Amino acid sequence: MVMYKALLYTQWKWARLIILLGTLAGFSLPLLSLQGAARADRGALQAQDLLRAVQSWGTLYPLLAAALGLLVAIATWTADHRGRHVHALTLPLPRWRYVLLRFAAGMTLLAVPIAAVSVGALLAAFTATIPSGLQAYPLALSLRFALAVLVAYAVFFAISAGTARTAGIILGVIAALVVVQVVASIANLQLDLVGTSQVVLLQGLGPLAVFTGRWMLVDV
Amino acid sequence: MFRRFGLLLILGVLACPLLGQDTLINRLRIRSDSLLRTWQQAVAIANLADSLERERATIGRDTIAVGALRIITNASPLPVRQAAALAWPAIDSLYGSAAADLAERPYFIRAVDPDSNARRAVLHVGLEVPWDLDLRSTTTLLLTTVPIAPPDRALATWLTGVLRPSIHPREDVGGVYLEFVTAPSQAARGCFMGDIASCIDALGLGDTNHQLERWYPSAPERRAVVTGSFADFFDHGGSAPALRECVAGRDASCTALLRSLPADVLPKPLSDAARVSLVRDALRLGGQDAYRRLLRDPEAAIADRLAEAAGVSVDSLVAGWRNAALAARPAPVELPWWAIGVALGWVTVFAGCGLSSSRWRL
Amino acid sequence: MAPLRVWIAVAVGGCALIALAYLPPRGAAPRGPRFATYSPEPTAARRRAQAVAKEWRETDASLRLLEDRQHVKWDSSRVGPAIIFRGPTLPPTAVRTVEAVADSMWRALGLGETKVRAALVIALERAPGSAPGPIPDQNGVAFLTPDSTDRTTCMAFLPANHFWTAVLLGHPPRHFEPDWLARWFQSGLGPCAYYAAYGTPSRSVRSWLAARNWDVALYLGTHGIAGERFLSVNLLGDPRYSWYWDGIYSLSPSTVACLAGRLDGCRSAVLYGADDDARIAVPEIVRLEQGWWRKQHLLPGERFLGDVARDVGRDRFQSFWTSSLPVDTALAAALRQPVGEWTKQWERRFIQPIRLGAAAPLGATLLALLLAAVAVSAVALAASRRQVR
Amino acid sequence: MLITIGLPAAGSAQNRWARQVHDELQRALNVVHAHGGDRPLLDKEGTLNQEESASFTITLREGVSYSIFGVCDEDCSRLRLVLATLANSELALDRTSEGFPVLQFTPRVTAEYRIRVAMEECRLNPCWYAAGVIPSSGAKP
Repeated sequence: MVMYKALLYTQWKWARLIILLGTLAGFSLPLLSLQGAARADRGALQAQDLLRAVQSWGTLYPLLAAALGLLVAIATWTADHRGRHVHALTLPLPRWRYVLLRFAAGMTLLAVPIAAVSVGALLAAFTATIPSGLQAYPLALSLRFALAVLVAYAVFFAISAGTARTAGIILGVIAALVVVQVVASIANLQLDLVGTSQVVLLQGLGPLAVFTGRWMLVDV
Repeated sequence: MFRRFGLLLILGVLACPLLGQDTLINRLRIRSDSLLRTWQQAVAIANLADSLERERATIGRDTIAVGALRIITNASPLPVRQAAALAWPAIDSLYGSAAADLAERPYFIRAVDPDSNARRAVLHVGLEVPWDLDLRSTTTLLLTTVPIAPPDRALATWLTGVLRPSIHPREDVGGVYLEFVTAPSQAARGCFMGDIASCIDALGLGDTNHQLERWYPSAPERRAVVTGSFADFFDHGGSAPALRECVAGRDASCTALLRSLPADVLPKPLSDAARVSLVRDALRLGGQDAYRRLLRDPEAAIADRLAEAAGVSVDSLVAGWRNAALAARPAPVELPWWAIGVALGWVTVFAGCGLSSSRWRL
Repeated sequence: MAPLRVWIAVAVGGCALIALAYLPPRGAAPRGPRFATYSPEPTAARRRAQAVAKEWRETDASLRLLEDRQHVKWDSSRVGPAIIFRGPTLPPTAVRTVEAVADSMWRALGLGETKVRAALVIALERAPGSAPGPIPDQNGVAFLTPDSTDRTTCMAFLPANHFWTAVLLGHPPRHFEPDWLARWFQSGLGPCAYYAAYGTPSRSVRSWLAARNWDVALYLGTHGIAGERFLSVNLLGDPRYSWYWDGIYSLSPSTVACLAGRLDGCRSAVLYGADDDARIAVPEIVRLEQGWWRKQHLLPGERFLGDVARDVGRDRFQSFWTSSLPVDTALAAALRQPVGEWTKQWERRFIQPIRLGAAAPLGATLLALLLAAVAVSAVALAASRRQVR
Repeated sequence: MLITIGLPAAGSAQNRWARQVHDELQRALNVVHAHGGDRPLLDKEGTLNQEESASFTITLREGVSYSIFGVCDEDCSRLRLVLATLANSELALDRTSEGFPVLQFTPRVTAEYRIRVAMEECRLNPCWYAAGVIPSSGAKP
């Protein structure tokens, strides 16, 4: 527990600006997206326009989640990389536990912007005048945001924990995929690697499908 | 006696609903007549309002006259006069003597503040244009909105639109060359190879029966048309299986699918641009009155009308048009001298950045 | 710890300021049209003339239908609907062909001699100015249903556009398929096909259908209206494009909820208009305007009752059609299951349930959690084997 | 001998339901006529939807006993026949004989009476009906 607190404190020092900005952004997103759901005398949008606005704003939640995951993950490992992990290896605890503590500390920090999104969504939903036939989904939105942050953080945590070589390999694989796709299209081969990987990863039951789809705070 | 009484009674009872229906019909007839009168008055008033709007559109406006062009516009930095001076020769050369009618059909151009937030009066007549359009765009606007009387239905259908002066004549004809060599149609390819009958077919000037077979005679062509242009359209309900068979190479399915399309939807081997360029050639050959001759007989076949306008036979018109298209073959990719300079400049910049990097300092 | 308090204070203060600025919602301006238009708008006088013309067209159509109903001649040698042509006179051979097609279409619907007879009034395209008044609307399909002045005749008004006029005058385009005409007639019969097949509906069913302009009983055939390929639900387009959702959200909430596979949504989409006891006008003229599918309360509603009839069988549908019970009770009895349940399954035949709200699919959620776990375990594993060089 | 009043059957006589009720009513009138009945006073045919009714008036003479019939088509399972005064006070009604209600009535005074036919159950609307009135006996000159 002491060790966890120490790690949490160090990570807080490295990532506090990111967390602060993420919290403000996460809190303001739901409020901004529901500005059209005002009383009739205050320029309220019709249901269709309101839904369109909510849908447009909805694209920012996954972006915010991915950005938070990426930046906090990088901040988590930068110091260790700089010190060539000597400090981590000198600590009196198994390395795997050290990794889990780092991850837990990062997630603890990320809980703040997640909470901000939840509070913002709940406040917006309760104070907005929602047209009849529509309903708000603040809890579903908050849960999805939390899940997206967790996944983004975990993936980038894994990538940035690796050496530059690991990162190079990952980037190389992606680049190879793109090059093969380009060559295939030039050669007019029926090969759609990018499309397929997009479907596998981002659509339907893909592991990254939580980022895609529509993030509707208000819907039918 | 009773029977007669009964009969009258029955007829009366039977007639009741019919009488009700008659009164309803009379009521509707009266309403329809009065609505018709109201409509006739309303149309007269609307016509008056339109003409008043046209007059208002001229009040306090300048009338710019260049050739037969008349442009009524408000004072603004929009380069209308210069644009008209550039547009008139193109318009005059296309419509010839018919262009004189444009003096009676002015452009109404309202130049407005380009700031989209600025308040604007509702536009009832003419065009609304931001006053910061440059000369080129204003000229293009004049060329693409020439207020010439629309052609008859037959010509408009064949052209799928109105004939306008060309903005980039050379590129237009070059585009026809590209269609010759790229269109998935033996008719277009035959035209390219010099078969004038194929050109006439590809342009839809000949016999329009069995057009599918004439334009796309081989199975691969028909499959290319289905998969290239109508895959999404046919991929629903009853036609989806036929589409799959067609994609799998069953020509009968491709043909059936294409036959199920309305005639004007079947992709033309040579685009509308090619047809327009042919008409332009005919008008150029025919001289001043060519456009009037083209419109003279709306009942005649398009091929005859083109020949009449051009003053030569369709075959020689099409042959000349084909030769012009072949001559306008787009230039192959070339490397302008300045591109080499730009490339070297960038190399120097990046090299400089690299050499000045701190990593080189010890 | 002092700096921590400062950061927390900044965060809380910032959020409070944002809340003060934006709560409660201040309202917003609707987004303008996607493409700015510079084309002239009609004057107010022109708009009024157009409105009067529309009203005249409707009155004229009603009048003509009533007149035609009075003068319709029934040919006892035919089973199909009587055909009345307006506009140019057709050659006798063309008339015979049309009647033969109409008869075979009638038989294909399983109809023979019926208590309520249908008459198709086909208005051929006429040249502008060839008759007084505004140019008739070539899209205004209308139906005059039987009423107390004539309980046994249902009239369908079917304007023939340029294409169909050419076909009827005996000049079909060379790609013309024979079954197109029959399909056109079939879709043109609309509610009259139901009247012919099942008679006049009970008061409750009729007032339900009148309240929703018969949108669930426009097509009795086995295919979609105007053929397999043309269900109104297909007109929504492709979910990949933004206008798909614009189209979805232009529908009523219950319609959207039904597309999402929600029972209550499907139920209220089907039973829209069943509660209010709509006054049935005499004459009752049902008009379908262009874009009628955008006003449907259920997609693809045009074939809903046709599919119900096919699924439950003639007798059960007949008892629903003439039942004096409330519509929801009568329909549930005919379907032998709750209306929402059946409709939800029916909807699935045409469209995958759309996703509403913000929840991620369960499977995707589990896979995402698995991916996170694998990523973190991989790092832990790699770290255990890390060497210091 | 077949009695035909020569009704203007309009379009309705063309279909089988109209023919069915027409024939059934003629048969009923023939039966009464064959057993000493007079010529029918009234023979009315028409269509009604379920829960609709039609009524018509007829003059009946004092002391004459009249048979009043109603028939309806195969889709109708209950037809109601009511004889009432013009002030709508019911004098006789038959709601038990389902598709073939019959009334026997002998008026005490010569007056106009109202006969109302109500379509109580029709499986496929509209249902065709026919009603007939015939003096069954004792017709005075």
